[in-house]
Amino acid sequence: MRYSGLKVITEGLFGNKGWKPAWRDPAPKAEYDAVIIGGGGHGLSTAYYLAKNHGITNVAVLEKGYLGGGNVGRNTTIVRANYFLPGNSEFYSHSLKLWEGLEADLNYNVMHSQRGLINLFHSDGQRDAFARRGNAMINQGDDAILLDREGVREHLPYLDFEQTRFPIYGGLLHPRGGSARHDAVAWGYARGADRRGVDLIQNCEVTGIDIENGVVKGVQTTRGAIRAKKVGIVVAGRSSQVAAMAGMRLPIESHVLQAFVTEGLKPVIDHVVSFGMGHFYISQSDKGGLVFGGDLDFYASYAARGNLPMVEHVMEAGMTLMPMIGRAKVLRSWGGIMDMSPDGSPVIDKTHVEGLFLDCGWNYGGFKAVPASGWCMAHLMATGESHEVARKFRLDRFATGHLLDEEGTGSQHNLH
Amino acid sequence: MRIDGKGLIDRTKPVRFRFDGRDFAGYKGDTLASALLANDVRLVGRSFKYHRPRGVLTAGSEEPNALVEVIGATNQTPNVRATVQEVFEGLDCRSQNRLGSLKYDLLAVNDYLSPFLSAGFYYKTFMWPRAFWEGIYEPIIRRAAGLGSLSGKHDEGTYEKAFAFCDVLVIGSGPAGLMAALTAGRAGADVILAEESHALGGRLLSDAQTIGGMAAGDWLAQVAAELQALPNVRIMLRTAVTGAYDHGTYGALERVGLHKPARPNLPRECFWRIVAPHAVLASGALERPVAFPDNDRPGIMMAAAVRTYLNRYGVVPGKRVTLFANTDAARATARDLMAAGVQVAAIIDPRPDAFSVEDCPVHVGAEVVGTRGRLGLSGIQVRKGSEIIEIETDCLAMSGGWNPTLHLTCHMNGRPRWDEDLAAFVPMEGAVPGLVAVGAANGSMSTHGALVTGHAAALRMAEALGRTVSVPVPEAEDAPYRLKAVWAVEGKGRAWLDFANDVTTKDVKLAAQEGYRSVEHMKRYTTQGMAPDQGKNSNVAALAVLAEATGRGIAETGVTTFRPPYTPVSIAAMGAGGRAEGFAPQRFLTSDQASRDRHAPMIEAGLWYRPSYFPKPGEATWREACDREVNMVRQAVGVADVSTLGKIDIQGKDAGRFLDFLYTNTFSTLPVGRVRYGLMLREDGLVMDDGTSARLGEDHYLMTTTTAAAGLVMRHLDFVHQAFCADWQVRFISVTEAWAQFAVAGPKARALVNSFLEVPVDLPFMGVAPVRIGGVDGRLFRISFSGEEGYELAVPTRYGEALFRDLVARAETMGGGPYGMEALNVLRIEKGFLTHAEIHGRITAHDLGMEKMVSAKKDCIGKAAATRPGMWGPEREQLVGLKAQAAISAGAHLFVPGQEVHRETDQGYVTSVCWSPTVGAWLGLGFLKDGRSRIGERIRLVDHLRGLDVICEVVNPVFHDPEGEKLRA
Amino acid sequence: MPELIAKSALEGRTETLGPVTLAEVEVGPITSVALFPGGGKLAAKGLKALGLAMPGPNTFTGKKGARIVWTGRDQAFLIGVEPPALEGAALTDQTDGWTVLGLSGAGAVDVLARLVPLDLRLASCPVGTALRSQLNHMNAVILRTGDHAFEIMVFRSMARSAWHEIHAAMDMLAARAGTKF
Amino acid sequence: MRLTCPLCGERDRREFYYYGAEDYLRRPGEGAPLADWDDYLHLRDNPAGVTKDLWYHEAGCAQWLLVTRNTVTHEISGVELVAGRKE
Repeated sequence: MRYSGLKVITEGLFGNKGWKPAWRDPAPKAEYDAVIIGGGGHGLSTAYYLAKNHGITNVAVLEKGYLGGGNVGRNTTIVRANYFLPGNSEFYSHSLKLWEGLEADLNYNVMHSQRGLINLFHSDGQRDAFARRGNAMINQGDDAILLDREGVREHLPYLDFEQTRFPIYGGLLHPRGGSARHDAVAWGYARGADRRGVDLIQNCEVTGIDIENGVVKGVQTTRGAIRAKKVGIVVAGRSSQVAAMAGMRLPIESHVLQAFVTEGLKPVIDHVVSFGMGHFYISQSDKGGLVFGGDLDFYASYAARGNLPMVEHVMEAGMTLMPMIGRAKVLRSWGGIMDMSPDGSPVIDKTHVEGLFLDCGWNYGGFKAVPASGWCMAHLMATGESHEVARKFRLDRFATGHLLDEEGTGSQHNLH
Repeated sequence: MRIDGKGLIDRTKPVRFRFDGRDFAGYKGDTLASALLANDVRLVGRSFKYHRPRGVLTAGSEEPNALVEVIGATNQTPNVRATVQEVFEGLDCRSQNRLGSLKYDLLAVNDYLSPFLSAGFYYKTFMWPRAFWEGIYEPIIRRAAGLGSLSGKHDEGTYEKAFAFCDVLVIGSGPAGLMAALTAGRAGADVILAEESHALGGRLLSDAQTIGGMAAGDWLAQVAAELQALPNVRIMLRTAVTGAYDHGTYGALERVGLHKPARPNLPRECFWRIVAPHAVLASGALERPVAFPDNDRPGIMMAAAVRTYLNRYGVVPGKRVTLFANTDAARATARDLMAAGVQVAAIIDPRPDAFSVEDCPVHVGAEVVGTRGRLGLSGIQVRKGSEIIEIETDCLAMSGGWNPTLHLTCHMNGRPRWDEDLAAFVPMEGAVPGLVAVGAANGSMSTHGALVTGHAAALRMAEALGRTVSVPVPEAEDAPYRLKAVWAVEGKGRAWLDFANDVTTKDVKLAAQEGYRSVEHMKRYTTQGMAPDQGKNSNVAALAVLAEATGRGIAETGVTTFRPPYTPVSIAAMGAGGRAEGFAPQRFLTSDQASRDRHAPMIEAGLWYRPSYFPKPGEATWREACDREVNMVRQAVGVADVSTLGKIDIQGKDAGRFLDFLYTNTFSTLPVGRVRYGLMLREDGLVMDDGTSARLGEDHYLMTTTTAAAGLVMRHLDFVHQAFCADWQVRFISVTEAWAQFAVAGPKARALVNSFLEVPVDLPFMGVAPVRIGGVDGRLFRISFSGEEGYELAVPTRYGEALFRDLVARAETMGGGPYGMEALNVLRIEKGFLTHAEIHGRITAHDLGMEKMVSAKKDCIGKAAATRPGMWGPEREQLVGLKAQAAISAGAHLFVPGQEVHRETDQGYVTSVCWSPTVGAWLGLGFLKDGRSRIGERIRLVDHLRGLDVICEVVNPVFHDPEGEKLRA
Repeated sequence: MPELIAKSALEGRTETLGPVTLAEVEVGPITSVALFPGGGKLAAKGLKALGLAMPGPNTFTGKKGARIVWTGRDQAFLIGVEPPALEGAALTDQTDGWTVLGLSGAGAVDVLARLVPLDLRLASCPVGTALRSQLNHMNAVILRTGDHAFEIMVFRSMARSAWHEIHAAMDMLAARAGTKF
Repeated sequence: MRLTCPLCGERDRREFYYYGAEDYLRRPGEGAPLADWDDYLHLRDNPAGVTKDLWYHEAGCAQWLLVTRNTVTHEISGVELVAGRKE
């Protein structure tokens, strides 16, 4: 069933009785060419691109809960390509290009909105660091504009330019940055994969990975054993547990990241804005809620909930930067579990087991990576070779010292 | 309409307020909702999507409809619950989410388009042409969405945060909460009783009943008086406990000044962090609506709310009231109304076996299947068997039973349990350690049940605290709770589940039809439960409709998760204190005032404020001042406050050994009285910090760190010490704050220093000695961050200001003066000295050309990891100097002249630049691939953002006095 | 020869609002006494001369003029007296590193409850308690010197922020005073 | 969240700095192969359940603490000083 404005009108005229399920609810088959463990954004997009780009359609996505129930359904929906380091630059640049064609490709409105992202800076040193990054973005072929204080004021007149603790020196504007409707991304990929024949199997938890003589043979699940020639682990948030089923110990520590949404308000914030002297970033959703967040709670956790000190820090940052949001009321806070890697960058790589592939370590930047992560993971699973834009996301780079540490904070998992 | 003789409002205190520009009168004790209803105002808002007319539904913070903007003197507050906001003299508010007037909202057209605006319609359209999304579709959607509005002006209100500690936190002051507080209070425990409303009592304020043989109101007054008198009991009114966090921490929001005219320094709200090992959740239960066709008109209200308006506020919301309810308990609303002389047109009870004792028509086994009235209810249709009965009514009180208010028990991921008898979810026991749900919050629906469970929980907590007490539980109503679950009534037209977000039963069914069968999918697809009431009015019914649509039971379907806050909390309250400069402490140098006296612009360096430069008359730009200051240091003498550098005093027999372990180079061999530059790595082999350490005595060192890394280094030292060598004879402590330290640099530095030392010293380069200045013991270091002969003079901080003023005055007599951060930066770039612009976290000793500083003779932190193959070698970028005749910029990237400019051809980047008055050129420091072997090459510097494209010369990073002759002079 | 005038961070400022008084307090010398491993007995001898001993965690002893305040593992601040010659411990002058604020009067606890994440109920925090903690975002050492009296040590460079924040809390409490609680 | 510092007593989480798993205490000796350093610096069991990790009482006594903790429930079952810990 193809979605369109005309379809919405004709269905509306006939009581909306004709809408078909967005995806099937199949029972698992005994064997697939490829099994993807994890029905989140990355897993669904991997399945989609396996089918679409590589013609591999005998694929199952195994999800222990419901589709899109992980971090793709609990994030602050920011989409950007503003990285400095080679290795990251080309990957996120590729991802942004995919975002820009995603609605047409998926026939699903993921509400990708390039409203512009502004990273504020608060000292000369920060200005230089952001300029260095902005120049890298342009060298990569993406866009960046360095705003001075008055330039920021034109875009964001509501900031506190007079009294804020760390004066606003300017901002790096990334016009193609923006946001999207997070759930729709998962659902759009799910629907697209399903339409190409992929079996999306919910409430199916993987309990073991079958390996014989160093070759993957399939998985054990709560819904029975499934044989597969290739298995992809795409379970950010739970990577360590699933990888352990294959005898692996990962360079990952799991951390909780909180985010917040306010009650609906008439439009007041047009861009995605981030503060440079405290952890705070904000945008306004199409429904009117202010969606914002900050840093990790900083302790290893699998509880999808946080604690007050970080909540308060985020709110205080908001109050010093843009006190006009003070009277907006926080409606809901939530926490997601992040795969934190020792350099803040992800892994898309083969493993020591033949046929077993790993996509993990997205820290808290995984949402914007959903298209390219799936694209590259599918490429890796289909061809056995890393995609050219994901070549540096190697699992052994920590051992060899070829790090991709954008923040320069070092091998401490929670500092990225 | 106000009813004489009813209600707990103070009729001697009339209050005037405004709503949508009209003046109204209410009484002290009224909420905005009760006062508007008393004035027969039924239409108070418009719904989110269809802009349907909406009236007051509830009498509490769960209100989905009656949300207004309160207009203050300086700012407005959106989405204020009229059911919570107390009226006060001068309160001014208006309705929201309308285009035009509330009565004639132009966006009401959406209601006619509703067939095309069903759940998730926007995922299926607005995709073509692509450019129309940001340009046309999205702006229209955004403008239509949202409820109230922010003004865009800074919130200048006062907000407060506070901590409180107690033994027992009681949440809610209905019969269960009062009994718990009384029991724990009499036992001598420290009790906090938090009540969301402005008066104690909970349902006792709304229900006419008897407790312990007396009127409930009298019992309440008696208990309240005793609690107020107990010194160990703290009553917090207008305080909603909003979140349960780990280890007995609760968040709570107190409305401090929202119910009165603004006053200077009076907080609007206070956000409390309450720590309690034991907590009693006595939050009661929320009545739930029934989804029958057109159940959203103004005039259709919750039955308990109608009762609350009658008994607590003396208001009836209609002249001919009908009741549609499926429990015995809800009948009390009709009985109370009749007793007050209000006409009850009919009682409709869907239970076929329901009793019929009231003195009004009672339709048993019947359901409401339709309603009339454009801006307010005028009539309903009732189906009884095959018969349809038309009833004229302007107020329909509805009740679909009760949901325990168990939200807090879910804040730590606890899942509630479905109770088939109650047809409701009840809390999972132990879901929040230390928190025990009692009374209706735990499914004990009778007053007796509330008293007994509140008492029992408090008694157990008192015992756990080692206290005993005997408190009799008074007798009270103990009627069984009987209901037949009725979630939705079939019929023509839409039946609302989520009033606030305009989600109807059709939307939920459509979600199921389209495969969004998981409860989370349904919620996200329909937006049910995501409105300001957070699904308090709709979650369970929506779930029941989904369960039926998917052929599953409710328990199997599961629930979405309740997350903090229980009731929305303003950003300003949780962020209290963060406004303006409160976000982070300010650190001031002792020279701060002296610098400001000289009109130096003060800039932030971390938390510190440091002078940027010291302008002189006639200087038009900072560059002129900076160039002058640089020349002054190079030619005469300059004075700068460097007290912000971290200083750590390290003592003990193993102090040298400790430093050897921390630094790449060796300090145990440093002679007493000498200073050495040290490089410190992180354990991952990258450079953490650099600085000098002085050996003050055989077992006594003083380490300096950069300003930026002072805290980090201290934490690192503590870790290395405690984790790896706690038994060594070494102790250390920060003395950053204890010493004011000033750099004196330039060819005349020695003369200046000796001009005030009691005993002039002749220090060698990298020497340190104790000195006496004006009777004060200080320390003199001969170190330099400028490349000139330099000294740093340290005195106890209290003398800092005096010494700075004195040094500057002396310098000025020698053709010198103070210099600021800008000149300091130029001086260090000229000399190729590093800051955290270069040491940015991805840099190895090898990148800096300092690999020889990593001693081969000993282990040190970071040494092993630095040998990883990716950490050194020519493919990495290495520190170089750059020299150009045109302006260059930090942040630019480097390319081979003649090659294309893109990522693949990128050769490196620039970290620091300056115009060097000394060299007469633009100088830069940067990192270039295999840079050390490319000294002498020409390189192209490109900064797209600043429009620079300059050919530079790659040079040694030490531009000034590369042999160090001036330093050692 | 320069004349070096000593200046405290707040120049002895004092302010009273309602029942609460906030004042910068001059406490005299502050010396960190940090025991080396095995140095406890040697150090005890030196302290004994002052009539003092290393205090237990979270306490201070002595009286104004010669106090010893627990500040960490095998570490204390000797306040109000010049340090004796001590063996077995590292002595470090901290006199100028800290600003001490006195907060006293009925309501002092309520003021601190706005800023300090500590249980200040008398049973948990009796007179004689010394706690290392935070005053809002600043590190602080907090001494309970009376039922309604505290001394708060903060880094000297942050003294103005500390004063400002305590004062703001006093202002808000004073404004609330008319509010029925 | 509250942690009980063995010296200072029960304190709010905001007083503490978190570092990572207890692995950081097992520093390889001089000359250890680089694989040991990879283990030490990067690889983690990262259990969903009981773990031991390192916290620093930064705003308190400046002691590093070894905390036994459940990463799913956040229950804390033990806290000891890193200095003088039992190996």
